[in-house]
Amino acid sequence: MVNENTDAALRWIPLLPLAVAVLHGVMLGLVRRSLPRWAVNLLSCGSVALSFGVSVYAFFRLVSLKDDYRWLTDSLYTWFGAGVGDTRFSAEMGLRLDPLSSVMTLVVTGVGFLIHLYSIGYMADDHREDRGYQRFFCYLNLFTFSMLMLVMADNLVLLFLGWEGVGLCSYLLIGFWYSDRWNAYCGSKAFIVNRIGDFGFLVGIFLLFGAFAKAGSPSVAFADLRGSFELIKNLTMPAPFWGPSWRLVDVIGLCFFVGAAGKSAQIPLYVWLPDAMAGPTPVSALIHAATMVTAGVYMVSRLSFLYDAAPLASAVIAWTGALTALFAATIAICQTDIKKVLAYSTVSQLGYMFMAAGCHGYTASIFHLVTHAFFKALLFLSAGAVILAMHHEQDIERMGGLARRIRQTHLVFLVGVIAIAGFPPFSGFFSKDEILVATFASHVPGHLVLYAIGLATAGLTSFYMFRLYYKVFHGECRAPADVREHIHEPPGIVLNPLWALAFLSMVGGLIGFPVAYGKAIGVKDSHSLDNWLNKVVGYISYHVPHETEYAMAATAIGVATVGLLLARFLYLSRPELPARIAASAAGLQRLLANKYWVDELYDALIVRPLLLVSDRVFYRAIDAGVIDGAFVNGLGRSVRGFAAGGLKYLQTGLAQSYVFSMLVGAAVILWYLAR
Amino acid sequence: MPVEVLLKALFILLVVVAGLAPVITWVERKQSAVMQDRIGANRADIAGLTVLGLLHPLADVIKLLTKEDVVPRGANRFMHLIAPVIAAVPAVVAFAVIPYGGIYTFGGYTISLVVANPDWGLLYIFAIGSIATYGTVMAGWSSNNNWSLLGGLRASAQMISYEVTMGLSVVGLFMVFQTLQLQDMVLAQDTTFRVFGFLEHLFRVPVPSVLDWIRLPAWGVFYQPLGFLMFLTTIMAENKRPPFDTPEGESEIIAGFHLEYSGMRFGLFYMSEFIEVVVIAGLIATLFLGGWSVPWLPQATIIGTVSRIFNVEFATGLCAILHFLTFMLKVVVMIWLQMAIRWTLPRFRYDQVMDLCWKILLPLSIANILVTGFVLLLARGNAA
Amino acid sequence: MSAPVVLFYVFAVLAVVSALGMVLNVRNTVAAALSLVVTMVALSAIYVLLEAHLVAAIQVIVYAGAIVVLFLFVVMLLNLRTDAFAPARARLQKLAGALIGVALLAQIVHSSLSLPTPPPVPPGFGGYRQLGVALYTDYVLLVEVASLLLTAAIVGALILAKRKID
Amino acid sequence: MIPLEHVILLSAVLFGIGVIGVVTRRNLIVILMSIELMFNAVNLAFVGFNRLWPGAPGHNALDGQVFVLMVVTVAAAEVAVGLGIVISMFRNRDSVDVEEVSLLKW
Repeated sequence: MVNENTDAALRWIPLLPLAVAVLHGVMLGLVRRSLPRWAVNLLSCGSVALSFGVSVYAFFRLVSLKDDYRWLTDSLYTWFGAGVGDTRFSAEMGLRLDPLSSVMTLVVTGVGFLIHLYSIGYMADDHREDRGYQRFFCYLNLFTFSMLMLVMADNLVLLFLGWEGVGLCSYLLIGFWYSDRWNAYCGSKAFIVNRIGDFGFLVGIFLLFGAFAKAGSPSVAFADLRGSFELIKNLTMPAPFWGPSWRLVDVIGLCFFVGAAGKSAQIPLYVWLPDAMAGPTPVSALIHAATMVTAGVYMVSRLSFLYDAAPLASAVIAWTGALTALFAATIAICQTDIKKVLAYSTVSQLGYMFMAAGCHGYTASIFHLVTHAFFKALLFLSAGAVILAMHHEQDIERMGGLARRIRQTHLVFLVGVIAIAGFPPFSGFFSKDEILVATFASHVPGHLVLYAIGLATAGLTSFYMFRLYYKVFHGECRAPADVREHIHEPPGIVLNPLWALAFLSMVGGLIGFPVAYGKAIGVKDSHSLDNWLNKVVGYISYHVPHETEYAMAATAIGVATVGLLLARFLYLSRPELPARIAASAAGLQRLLANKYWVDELYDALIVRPLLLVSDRVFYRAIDAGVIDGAFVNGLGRSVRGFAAGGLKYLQTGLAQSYVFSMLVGAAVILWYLAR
Repeated sequence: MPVEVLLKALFILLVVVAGLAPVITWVERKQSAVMQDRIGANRADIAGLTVLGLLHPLADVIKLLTKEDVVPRGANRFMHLIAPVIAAVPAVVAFAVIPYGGIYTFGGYTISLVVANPDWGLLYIFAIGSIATYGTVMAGWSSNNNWSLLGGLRASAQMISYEVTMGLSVVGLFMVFQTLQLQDMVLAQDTTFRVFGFLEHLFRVPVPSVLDWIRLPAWGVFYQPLGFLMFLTTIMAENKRPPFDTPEGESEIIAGFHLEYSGMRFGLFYMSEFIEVVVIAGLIATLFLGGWSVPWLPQATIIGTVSRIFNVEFATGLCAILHFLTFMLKVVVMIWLQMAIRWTLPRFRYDQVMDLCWKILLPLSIANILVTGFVLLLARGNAA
Repeated sequence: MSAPVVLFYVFAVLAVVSALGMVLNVRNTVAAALSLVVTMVALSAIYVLLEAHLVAAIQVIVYAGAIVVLFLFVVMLLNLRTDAFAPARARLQKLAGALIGVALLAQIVHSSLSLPTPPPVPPGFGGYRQLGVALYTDYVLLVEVASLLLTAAIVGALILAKRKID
Repeated sequence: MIPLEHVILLSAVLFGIGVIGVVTRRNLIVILMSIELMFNAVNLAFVGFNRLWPGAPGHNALDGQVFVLMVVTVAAAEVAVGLGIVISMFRNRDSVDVEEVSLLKW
């Protein structure tokens, strides 16, 4: 089977974007001349398109394979190894494509390709940075490469490589317009917060490898981990401080989840994502839809075998996800920056996915990941189109009534809104519905509460998305006159990807057409995504009677409709009301508008004390005082004094005296030897 | 057998040094006269008969012996007195390793006609030659005379410079004959080689056997023509005779290092030059012209043929005499050649001498070594 | 006491005396150089007695024939008739040096007493053939390094002694 | 047979004489000569010890003599450069007194 399961074509999927990125890097860094734009476009988009093609090819090869042997591997070389014998650690540079990662590859390359296309139009008039255009595409390609490495890695260490890669690229891209200090700050913030998560991830890797090494099968390759997971399933570790010993699996799962929370912006590490809006809009789209934030979800489902055995960790994940979803949704209500709204909606959708994953509904979370990739990319890109049309105006208070001016943008945006709000038959409906079902049917403690939270979040989502929609596209235009004159439809290179994404957002849900409805319309196991993934992440573990499922779907639609109507009432028919409500509930309004002062809280609790200690103690006292003062300069001073005081008089300038001292030394040595 | 060595040494001293050297002075006069269309020395006479001026050397000796031996004021007396000896002795002792005959066996008793045949014969020659420098230098320095000093300076510089090239120029010869012993070298040359053999040895071109009859005596001069020329040049420069006589340089530093010498001490310098001429002749004959060997007639052949008629002892003795005569003949020819050069070429300027040594001869000799080694390697590789 | 031993002692005494003559001769540099030559030649004779024929020849050719002549050349070039220096100033240094020298000498004598009698030499020992083989097989790297050193020395001497590099 | 102790002793004595010359004389040329003398002493020791271990028939052990040859080479190079220094020094300060050239001091 092995020869059938190896395919050297896999390596090209990540390699092509990397090659182009390196080429750009060389041009920029060494040659210091930027290619002409058409060349940049051709190379960057072409490479991503090609790797998309290869992914499709690989996908069909997977399909052709037998059900139980459905994976492709392409091992390149041993990245690095350490140790010997039964504690040998070796990280292979090997790619592995199984159904899960093939789905991810398709999403990353496909959506990524659309975003690349879009960027051509979006960055066309960007002349802010030196050689910025090529630099931008260099980062984009690097980003794609990292994400592909992440999803195609066949072992944890390699996955961590991609993990760090996306972190780096997000930093580079969020701070792309670094001349503006605020952007640079946001980039650093994203990077640092991610680092905090990565720390947990690393600890998780160490623990996992240590456990497996102790159990006698040292490896970090997913296949081995999964195969010999039984060995460590029941290991325990002593509690660090007190209390009963912990289950190792739970600890490891939690550690990994810390990492996932960092990448995928869950409480408490979500703070970087809204600030990530500082980057250019395509970047936001890329980060939110295709590449970065999905990494956590992917990783959790990749390690599903581990989480299946770790109830505690799963529960934590589920609850964190749910709370994040609700929390972010509430914040999103009061945001006035179009991209901020979308950002918080992303956070809450990710919360959804984690909620599902925590309830062992990995298929559901991946499903939602895919659909979310579609419509969130769509939303961001069309928002970018709006911003372009408004001449880089992002405040929705200055928009309105754009529906007539930019029709196509308006249409695709509407598709995205409907999709995310979860109205059938758009994609969002199916995935969200499945998540709710999974939560409802799972055995996580308090799963009904989770279900309720999910439902409420659904309503809130629908509400704030339509609020956004109405405030942007309807009502009278609040833009200043000069801008109002020049509102124009963006060029085709910007619009076509939007249409493609809109189409996907509409029909994307059909890949997970629920079994229940399938029965209704007489299609046997219609949930193709489930059939596709179940060998990797396990079968859908919940079974609810179809009637319940219908009822839940109905309630979900109902809640969404409520949100829709409320938004319509508040922001279309009675646009003066919200201000009054805000005035009456000023505290709440301020609380939400300021995002619960979470940033300020972190700032006060963590950042400032840290800075203070570093400055006062580590820098002033230890480094400057002890190391520099006592050791470095002190040593130099003493030597200088000694030499200038006495040593220099040995330098008589008479060669013979030197010879004489040499002679004495030689005599002593000789005497010692001949003694 | 010290007696044998003593006899050989005596033979050399009598025949070559005492016999040949004075004659050479006459030869020089006469040859120069002939070359310059003069009559030359013809006055000295005993009872009226002048034997072609052959008495002149005798007259010279008497005159020099009877002259006063002056030591200039402020000179370093000891050195001044000892310098000529140091100059003359090496020239004489150099003969010790030059074979003037082969190895012969008179029933049971084997004799090799060379005073001493050390393993490092040629090195001995070089060592002696390098000692000979000191005579000149000491003479030049000790006379407390600026011209002499300059002469000594030039002599020292010139001689150490040319020693280098002299040594390098014969390295090719060692490589060919694979020995430093002069007797062995001559034995190796006492044969012939096929002129066209090199085609086979180097280029693997088969040579028609007819051409095998075209043979040359296996002399160094044929193996190392360039080496021969360079060795001749350098060793003549070592001898400080014209055209390399910058240490004496009559025209600019009156007589150079022996300016302050008179009487027999000057005579010693004078004689040592001529002895060296003979040494040079013998050395070149030995190294490059097959020494005592008769061309195309190897020793074995001679003895074999003659002993058909007479007995072997007689044949051997005849062969020995023949060899000695051949050697002397070659020596004489070489002496003649040196004289011819000395009276033909104008003097070099000092800087020209140095340039010739360092800029032309030294690179040439090194190149010669390289080429020789390469050719030998090629031949050996083809042989194997 | 066989002839070589006698010769050895003769040459040894000669070497020491002439060496002293070189070092202690404060009047006449040329004389010093010449007595150095005597030492060299005596040493080469001792080398012959020690079966190191090639080394003996090289000793005479290089040291006596080239190096000391070079010394003489320089002395005459600079025309130092007598070196009119007061002896070195540091008397204490001299004293200490002499003491240390004596001590070292004693030490060496003490530690080099009673060496075994040397075995008979194998055929061709010290001859140019054996030495050449040793040089060009085991020590070929040494030879290369030496060639490099000589080249550097030539260039260095030129740079140093030339009035102006043209 | 030549007693090697005396050979070594001789070399030691010569070396000592050379050292004395180097340390006490002020004439740079004589100092160089003394250095040569020291070289020779060392060579003598090498040759003597090589005589002590001449190796077996078939393969001679000539390390000592090889080393002597190297020492000679180095000595030649050293003299060439040293005398070059002497000449340039004499050209600059008209003397070969080593105590004249003591500028490189504190």
